[in-house]
Amino acid sequence: MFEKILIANRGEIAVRIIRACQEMGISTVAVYSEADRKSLHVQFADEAVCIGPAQAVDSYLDIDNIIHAAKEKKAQAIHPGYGFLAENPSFSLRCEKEGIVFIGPNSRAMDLVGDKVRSRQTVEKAGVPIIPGMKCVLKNISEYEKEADKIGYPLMIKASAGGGGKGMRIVHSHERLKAGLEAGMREAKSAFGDESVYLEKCIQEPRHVEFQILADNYGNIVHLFERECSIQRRHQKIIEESPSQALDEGLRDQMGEVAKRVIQVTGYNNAGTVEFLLDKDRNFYFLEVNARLQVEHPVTELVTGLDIVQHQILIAAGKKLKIKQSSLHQKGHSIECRIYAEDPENNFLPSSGKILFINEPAGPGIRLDSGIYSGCEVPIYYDPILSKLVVWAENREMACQRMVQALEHYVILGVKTSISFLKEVISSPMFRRGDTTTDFIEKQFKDGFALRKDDKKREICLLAAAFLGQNRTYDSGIGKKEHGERSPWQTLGKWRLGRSEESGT
Amino acid sequence: MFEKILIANRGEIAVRIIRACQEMGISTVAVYSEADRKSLHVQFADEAVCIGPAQAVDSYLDIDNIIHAAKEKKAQAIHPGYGFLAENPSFSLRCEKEGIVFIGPNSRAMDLVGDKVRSRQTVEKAGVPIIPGMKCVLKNISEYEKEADKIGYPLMIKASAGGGGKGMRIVHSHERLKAGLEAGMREAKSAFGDESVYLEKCIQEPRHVEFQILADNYGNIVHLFERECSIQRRHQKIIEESPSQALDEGLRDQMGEVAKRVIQVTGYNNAGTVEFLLDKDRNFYFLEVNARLQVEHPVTELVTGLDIVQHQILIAAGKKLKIKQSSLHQKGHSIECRIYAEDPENNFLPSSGKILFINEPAGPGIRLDSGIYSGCEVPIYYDPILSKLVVWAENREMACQRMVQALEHYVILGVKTSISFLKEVISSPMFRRGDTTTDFIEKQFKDGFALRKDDKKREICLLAAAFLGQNRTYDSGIGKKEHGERSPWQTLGKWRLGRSEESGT
Amino acid sequence: MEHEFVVDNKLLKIFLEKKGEQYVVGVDDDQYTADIKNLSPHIVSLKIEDKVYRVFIARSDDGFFVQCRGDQYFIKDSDQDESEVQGGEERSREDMLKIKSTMPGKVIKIEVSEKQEVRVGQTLAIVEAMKMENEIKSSLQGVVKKIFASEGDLVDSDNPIMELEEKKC
Amino acid sequence: MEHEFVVDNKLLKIFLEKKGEQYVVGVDDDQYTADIKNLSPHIVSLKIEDKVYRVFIARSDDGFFVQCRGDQYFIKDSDQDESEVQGGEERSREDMLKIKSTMPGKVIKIEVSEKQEVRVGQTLAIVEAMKMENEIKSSLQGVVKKIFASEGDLVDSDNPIMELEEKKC
Repeated sequence: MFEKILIANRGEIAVRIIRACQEMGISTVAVYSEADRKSLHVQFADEAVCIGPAQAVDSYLDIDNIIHAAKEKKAQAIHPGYGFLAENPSFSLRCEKEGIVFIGPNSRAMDLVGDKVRSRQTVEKAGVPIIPGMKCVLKNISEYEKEADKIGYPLMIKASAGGGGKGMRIVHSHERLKAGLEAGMREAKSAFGDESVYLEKCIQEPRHVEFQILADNYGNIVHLFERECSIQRRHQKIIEESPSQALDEGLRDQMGEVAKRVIQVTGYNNAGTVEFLLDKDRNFYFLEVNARLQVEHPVTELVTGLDIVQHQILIAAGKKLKIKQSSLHQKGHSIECRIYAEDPENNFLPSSGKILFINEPAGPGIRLDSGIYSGCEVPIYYDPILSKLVVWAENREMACQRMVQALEHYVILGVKTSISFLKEVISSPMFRRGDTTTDFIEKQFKDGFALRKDDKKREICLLAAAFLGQNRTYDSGIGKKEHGERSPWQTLGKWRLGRSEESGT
Repeated sequence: MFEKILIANRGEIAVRIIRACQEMGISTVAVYSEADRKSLHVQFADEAVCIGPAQAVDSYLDIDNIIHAAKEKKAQAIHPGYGFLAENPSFSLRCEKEGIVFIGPNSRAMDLVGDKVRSRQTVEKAGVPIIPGMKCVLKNISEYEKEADKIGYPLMIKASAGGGGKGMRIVHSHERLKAGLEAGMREAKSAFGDESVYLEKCIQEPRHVEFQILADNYGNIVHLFERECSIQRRHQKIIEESPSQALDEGLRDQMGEVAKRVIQVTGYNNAGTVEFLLDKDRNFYFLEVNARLQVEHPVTELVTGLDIVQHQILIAAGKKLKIKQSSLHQKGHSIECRIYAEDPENNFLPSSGKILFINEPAGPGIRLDSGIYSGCEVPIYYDPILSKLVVWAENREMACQRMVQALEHYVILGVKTSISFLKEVISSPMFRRGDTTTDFIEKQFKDGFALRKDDKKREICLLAAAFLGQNRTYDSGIGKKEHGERSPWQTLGKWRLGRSEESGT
Repeated sequence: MEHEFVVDNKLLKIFLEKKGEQYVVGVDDDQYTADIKNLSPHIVSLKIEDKVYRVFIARSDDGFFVQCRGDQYFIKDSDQDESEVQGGEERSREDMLKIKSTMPGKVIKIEVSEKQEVRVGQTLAIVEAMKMENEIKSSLQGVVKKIFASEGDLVDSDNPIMELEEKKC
Repeated sequence: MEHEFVVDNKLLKIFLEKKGEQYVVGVDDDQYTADIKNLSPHIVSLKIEDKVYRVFIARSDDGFFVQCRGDQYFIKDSDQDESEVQGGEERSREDMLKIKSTMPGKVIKIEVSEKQEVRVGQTLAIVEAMKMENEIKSSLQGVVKKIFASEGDLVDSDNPIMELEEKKC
């Protein structure tokens, strides 16, 4: 087993990986940018090395600096976390060359699954369903019509050079195809300077369903069931759960087997995730393989009882997977909410600055993977994820109730967060029904999001502010004993204590 | 379902019960003594009523005051927690009379199981094994000798009027019985003024193994498997775990069925615990029924996935138990450590006072049921339990490692706690081996407990103290920017900020 | 004593006076008694007719961040904001001339130059924070008077990146 | 500057001086550089040759409670304790005459009266805290000089419950 691992990441995921290492008796090296000397992940590690300036490109994305730190500290392996260099084949290749174990897939598999076109071709050959459509551009309308009939309606017209929804449109019938194609081409031309468009089957009311996989270096593969991650804003997942409300035993087994086949034919090893779109008629289509530990891995850990990070490390160390598919079960229900530093009432703009105070939810069935503490700074340079609040309960209904309570008890003062918004989503009847599709946020919050607030609570907040303000300015009105009791606490923030000499007991 | 529940308790268990109610949408009423206005359980509830002075006998034990609060607040049910009035039949009877649901067993069953002699007679008739021995005092040595041969050696001589180990002695053979009896009688006479003694089988290397039970009001009973609670000091449990290392499937099933029979023949309902002693030859003996929610219930919750408090409430509200014995499974391993305010280096004397700062462990598999916060007071009037740290992991080895890490990350400054001692116990090879008997602490720490401390860490602690001390006295040496950054934090405790006017940004 | 705060741009008054162990509170025309205790630097416990509220609070430069049972408010000190509250429309027009970032971040691009005319909705600068780009647009027609920041600079949301001059047409 | 602390009854000296962003540290004959940062009111981060230590610290009346990686110390200010450290034996004899509770609690029973003679090991009083009774015994032979507390009183561990007078025999 490794004696020392370097964690090439920051924030909550670095903390989470360090915890796993500590439990396994493995020494840890954190790396940090100049903006992160005071960050939590630095405090949790045994050793820490500064790898450059605040800009990620000069630090967390600088392969040379990270390799240098690993060699200097004699780390035998590197865990990349998610983001940054996690899915960068040059980094994993470099690790291989330097004789450092990269805790993740081999570089060849990473290369393959990172290429959308090649990976789809590979899995399609193995009989894995992909979204019907064609990436090649056709010559004339009649060719498109023939192709469209094959794919079936409704279908999507997409710009070949496209992205971000531009030039994209839905066509519901044969009659409207011609007009749609012409309009799509015009839009594509004006947006990208290239009028090429192609057709793709339109997945209606899609759910994002993905399967967590563990694969060792000897061809043993298990899936740890699905996560549903349909609740997204700006194509970014914000709430994930397991199990999905859309699967039954049969479909789950079927998709799980397909996911394992994807892993097999791509030669993938270590932990990975196979993403699918699931339509309302229970057809599923392969999207891609995420070649890393995912943000949402805790929901799988809570329903299966496996520690995915520890298994990643074991697999990377060459251990054989001892888990059998037949011994794995999903138990209860788990939901994760990603807590971002962002303003839900102002178009989810990121928020940064000093976190003045945190009060964290705790108790039965609550797990908080956090990268922050009272007094820390949220730098502007990186992804604004602060923590992940994850709950587990006997069933989905209880998990929802637990999450609502946990969100209500989660206090972060000083920066804006998505907490109140998440509470609104989990509380909504549509979410409670399990009616979760990828357009959930758009549908539910089409007019934006404004917090419903309670007048009584506002009054209470004002009272508390007045109380603190008053006791700062007017100490004389307070009895000596009470004054002494409170004094150590009253010297915070911009305040000063009037009579500290008297207050020590 | 109840709309409002009064919680007749304080500390971590009151907080835990309030959390369960909140998740079920039930409004909560806390009660508190004058010493507890600032306690955490008061802050968690929707409403709070002061029920008297600090002394428990005038508040938490005052039935009239509590019933009065419940009626005034229109609470439909009372949860007694553990300790205080939890096993007081007059209280549950009074609740019944007042038309308030007591969340616990019916008063008749409570009465029965609360009487050691009657309850042992009852279960013995139903074929439940009890410790061989006789409560009746015999006339002469030869009668004792006959009885002793029936029971077998080694055996215990116990004082009839006894308790706390006084007058108790072990006899290993027939030859030594007479001398032992005479000495025991003398001791009994001098300690209690009554020389009566009786014989009881001596259970060697005993383990304390108990079974958690849920029983509804319609005769449906399930057991939620065992907890082993052998690690005790002064006959008080301090570490509990599930599963027990001493049971295999067969013995577990057998003991579970016996536990259910005990519940059945005593007419017991709601949640309860059947306690056994298990000897090294796998014989088990009924001890008693704990007619309450137990301190250590979380380990069972973590391995079974059931929320025992929520099920207590459901049962009390007249719901039928939907859980089948066959659908219950123990999964993974759970360990609980009770965190007491006490000084392990000074004979475990209780510690009280102000908690200046807390940093809590968190992350995968860690649950903390806590009744304290940074800045709270630990009053001298009540049981010194501060919180319960509970971990879950795939297996016992990983659970131990997780617990050691969690204890190391748990920081409580201001009062002495058992944290360092617990870490020592969990880390010991004997505990790791699962070699846990009720004399574990006596054997392992016969010469008391002294912390092994690390010189480097002491140096680091001194440095930190010097750093803070210096920056309080000598502000001038610090650059302006750094000064500004740090200033809001430097006004704590006995400190004052030198130049607050400059420090606001 | 009476306290004046600004919440959601509304001026609110609270009267608070210690009376024995309790506080007498006046809100609007309502008056009642409250039991208020400081639990720790950032936590206050209020009890009003048996109802208990745990309030989390932190002071910032110009007010308090306060949270009670899931609802969070930013409560501004009234003295710092009286101008803003009273002269609403006037003030906001002035604000619109001072082009600030809505979030602290790094200036990726300045899209205009000094003296250049700009129209409503025109992108003036792009600021990046936390991997997200944000276009800062003009909300009026005018002329760029002065640019304070350069590309690559870190900016906050208090100090303007540039200032415009209104141009009536 | 040099700092003097008392830990486990030993006097320890630490030299600490700021030098740029770092600190120069002297412990015994050792000298090295440390990167020390205040993270929050009760947390200090130290970095020494890439090793990082998170230290939790809280000030009390006469020193600091400090914890680092699971080890906790109470570090006394040296000025408050010089007498105790230097004149060990002398002092402790004086201490033995002042009968204090080892823990804050409530006096359940005073077992002696003033002017009564007491022997080594004799129970003087019983103090209860947190449901546990604790017998306070005499560690020398003497006479009860003065009793300060009555049954039912709350006592702490700083102020004596009674005072004895030594009686040589």
